[in-house]
Amino acid sequence: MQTRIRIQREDFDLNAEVTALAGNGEAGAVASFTGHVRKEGDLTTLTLEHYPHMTEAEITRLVAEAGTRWPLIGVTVIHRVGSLKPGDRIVLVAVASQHRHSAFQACEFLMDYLKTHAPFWKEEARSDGQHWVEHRNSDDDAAKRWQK
Amino acid sequence: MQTRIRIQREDFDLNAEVTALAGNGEAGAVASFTGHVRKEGDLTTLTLEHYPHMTEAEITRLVAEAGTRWPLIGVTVIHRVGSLKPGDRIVLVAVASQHRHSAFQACEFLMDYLKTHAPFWKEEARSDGQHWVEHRNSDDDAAKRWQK
Amino acid sequence: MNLLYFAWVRQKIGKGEEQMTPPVSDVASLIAHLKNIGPNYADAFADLSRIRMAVNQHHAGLDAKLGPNDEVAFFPPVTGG
Amino acid sequence: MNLLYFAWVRQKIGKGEEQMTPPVSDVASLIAHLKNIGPNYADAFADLSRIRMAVNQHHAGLDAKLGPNDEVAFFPPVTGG
Repeated sequence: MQTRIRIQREDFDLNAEVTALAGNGEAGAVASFTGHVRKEGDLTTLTLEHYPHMTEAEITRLVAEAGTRWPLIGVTVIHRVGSLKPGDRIVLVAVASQHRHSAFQACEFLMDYLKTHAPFWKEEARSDGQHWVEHRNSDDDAAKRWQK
Repeated sequence: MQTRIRIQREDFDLNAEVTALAGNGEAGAVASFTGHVRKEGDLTTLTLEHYPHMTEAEITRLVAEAGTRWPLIGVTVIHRVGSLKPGDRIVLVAVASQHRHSAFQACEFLMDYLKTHAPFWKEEARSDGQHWVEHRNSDDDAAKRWQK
Repeated sequence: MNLLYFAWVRQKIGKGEEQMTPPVSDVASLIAHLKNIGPNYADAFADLSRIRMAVNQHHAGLDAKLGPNDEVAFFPPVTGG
Repeated sequence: MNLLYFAWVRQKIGKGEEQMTPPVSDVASLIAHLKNIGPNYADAFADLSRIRMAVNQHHAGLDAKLGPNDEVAFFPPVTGG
């Protein structure tokens, strides 16, 4: 399984990433997810902090786990860090497989586990100052669905 | 719900489509699926025929049905017709929602129904001539999962 | 009535579209009528388990009613996506 | 031992990283040790239900064993993706 994991400040080109992942006809199905900074009231900036090295290590472990559950051809995970604005993209998870259901399942599994396991923290800047975003229990519930 | 449906010979730019769909911070989650022509043995060309007008009408109905099942912000469906080569993209379904599970579910629902309801037909060119692709029962089974 | 044929149904019949005003009131009787026109039609409709149809651009069954201004399409099970 | 702090844990403690060799053998006793260093640490670790930890870049619990060369990180529940 071809795995690409990148933590970066820059935006990414979804078209180029999916083209690279699909290869030259190796994969019939690519499921992708992009997470975007929502425009919410007076939110001006969303700043992402992470734990260098552990982030990559943890995502590598999650992708390996996905590879044991579904027949995957390739996975690309790109997560941005630094200062983002409403509308900016935060994350890409793209999964190539021979079969679309496997691609969809693995992509959603990876997003659910990324949300609960990958060491990133979001801080919002609003008119009344900076606030760390609270972890959502609904994300834990989403990840628990995949427990075997 | 913002709906874009296009049947076209040309390839598409996934990055531009997802950016348009996510808007300027309206959607937090975009799930996408791209189907690609697989490289298979001596396959040289895959030609897609469709039923003009009914194709658009049927996909419009499928998107409307998805909109009754999940809270969606926007849907883009692009399906190519004409002659394609191994590695070429065939189809894009992209779904924007506030919540990623809705986006994933609606995207997979639309792909499953597109495969069983949208009037497209694939013809393969191989070294021994042209062959119409047979409908797969597994696609019917996939669509049946969504019956209420 | 406007008749449309797609994929191998079109190839077997030898045309993609034709107008006719057959004395039929549902899809099943239209198919019976077409099979009598010639061997190309009889061949195309030999195995109805392999034929799907649409009336006025909606998927339909053999029992769908037909009027003189309807658009009726015959085609194999779809293989897009 | 290399200690790392992230997000509001880092802000409350006032630094992101420090080295120390505390006389502890698991995460729970490391936290007890840190809380005695000063009010900034006591504040950061006041509510352990809001603290997560990793040992050598793997998620870990309060009962995880520690050795002198381990990397231990403390942070809030994650909010990426």
